Amino acid sequence: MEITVTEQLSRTVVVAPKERLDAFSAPQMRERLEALLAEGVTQFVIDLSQTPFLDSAGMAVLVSLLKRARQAGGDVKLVKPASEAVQRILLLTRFDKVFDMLDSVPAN
Amino acid sequence: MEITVTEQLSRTVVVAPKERLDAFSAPQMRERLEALLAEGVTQFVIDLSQTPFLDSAGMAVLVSLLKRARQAGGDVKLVKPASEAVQRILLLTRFDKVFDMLDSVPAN
Amino acid sequence: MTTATGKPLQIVIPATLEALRQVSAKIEDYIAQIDGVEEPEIVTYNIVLAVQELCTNIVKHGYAGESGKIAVDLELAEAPLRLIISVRDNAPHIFDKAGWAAPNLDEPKEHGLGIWLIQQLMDEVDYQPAPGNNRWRLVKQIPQRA
Amino acid sequence: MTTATGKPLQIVIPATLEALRQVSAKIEDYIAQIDGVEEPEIVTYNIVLAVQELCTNIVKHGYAGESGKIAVDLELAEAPLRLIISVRDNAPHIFDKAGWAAPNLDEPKEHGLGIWLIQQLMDEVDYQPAPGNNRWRLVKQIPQRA
Ligand SMILES: Nc1ncnc2c1ncn2[C@@H]1O[C@H](COP(=O)(O)OP(=O)(O)O)[C@@H](O)[C@H]1O
Ligand SMILES: Nc1ncnc2c1ncn2[C@@H]1O[C@H](COP(=O)(O)OP(=O)(O)O)[C@@H](O)[C@H]1O
Repeated sequence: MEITVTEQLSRTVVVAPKERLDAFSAPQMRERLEALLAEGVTQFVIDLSQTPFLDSAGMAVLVSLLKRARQAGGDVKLVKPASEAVQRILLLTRFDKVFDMLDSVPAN
Repeated sequence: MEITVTEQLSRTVVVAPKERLDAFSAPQMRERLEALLAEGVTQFVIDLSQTPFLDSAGMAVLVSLLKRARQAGGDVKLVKPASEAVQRILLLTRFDKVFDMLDSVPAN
Repeated sequence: MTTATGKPLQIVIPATLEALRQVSAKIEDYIAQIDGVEEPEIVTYNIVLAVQELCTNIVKHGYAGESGKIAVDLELAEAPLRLIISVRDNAPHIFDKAGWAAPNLDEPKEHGLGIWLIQQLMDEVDYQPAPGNNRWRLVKQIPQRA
Repeated sequence: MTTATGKPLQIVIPATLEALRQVSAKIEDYIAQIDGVEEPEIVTYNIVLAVQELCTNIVKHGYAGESGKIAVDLELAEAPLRLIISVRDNAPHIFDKAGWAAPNLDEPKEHGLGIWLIQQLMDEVDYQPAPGNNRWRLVKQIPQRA
């Protein structure tokens, strides 16, 4: 039988904000992500597991990244925050429908 | 703000059977996939777009691969068959619920 | 409406997985002769798949490694137009109809889809078991373009 | 049932995004003094987030780059126990309540979640606009463990 086998190497960048992601720190996070997009990264995992606080300015950075990554043929997945309070806000704002939610950073 | 950035390189293997995947050819396909699993591949895309026929023996090879890839922390996605008849069988057997279905091979 | 033109056809093959491809090809050719079939690709595919599943079982479970033959008869009946497929084998094992249970499709399974697929794809499935003389009869209506 | 022990508290900060972190910290401390709060992490988080959204808007849209101050008053009221948060600013711009519309959450948006979140998270939201003297009043019931 004819079976063709081809390989794809893909690079995923895991970005983990470990402090408040709010209106004050969002520009720093945005800058960091812009640099990665400029490098050609299109597959992102944003690891929110250790993010203690996330406001709408922080969420805006995630949505903006999602749009740009998808435009470039990639995607953004979120690792669930450990904080239940943050988790509930992601449900309230339906971010769990917009992003693929992961329980933990995928092993490789 | 403390933001950690880590990178993951991952290897996806795209396997495209271009002839009937049936009880006769399934063992060949299985052997090919076993070799890839043995090499450590865990992310698979099985491109069924050019597979003209798929019986339950062919499907069994896909399910077996899925189980083993998931055990190893990976996954198997299927690219939709071009043949509408084959597509309908995948719906009937609910394979579209068990596997992530892609419209085409992802561009890297 | 059109009339069917197919004459009855008998296919006899050795009971090997490889030889089943001849059965598929002949069924395709047989249905291709019928005029006015609606969605011919789908109808043909479904019949070919059902017969493939049936004959695979005969090779794997009926003859179970022994050599033998499988005879497949195709015949058209009218009003409504339908394809009647008879399959005979001389395999030592029989299919235990009473012990069969439908698969749970919610969990991905590697086995047990074959008989279920045949039932889904055919309008009638009849089985007359007898060690050394098993007979299956499958009937499928052939939808006609208006 | 327990009684609330908090005295009223006033926080005054410069209208900068960085200084808002002091507001969050002080609200956390204030709520931590209250005995018997049910699901304290969730309640505290939701109040801190609502005030954060409100003050961010004052910095970004109210003062819009100009310097100024924001005053946040916290006060407890009883029966049922609730936290009353008053926020005052002297910003030149006012929030146009009439022109506001709820966001469509089915499409991911980069803007327009702030006011909506405040409404979702608080029990009462009252706004008295006046250029140079805007006043907000937020009320949130503090659920008590049985
Ligand atoms: N022709 C046959 N002769 C003997 N046993 C059969 C035959 N066909 C089916 N069986 C039995 O019925 C079971 C179910 O068949 P099937 O639904 O095709 O699933 P699978 O072949 O994947 O097990 C088989 O495992 C086998 O035990
Ligand atoms: N304190 C304020 N002063 C002036 N305008 C405001 C104020 N708060 C909100 N607004 C206006 O209301 C809009 C909606 O606010 P909001 O829901 O927080 O979303 P966002 O700030 O992301 O636009 C703002 O874009 C702004 O035009």
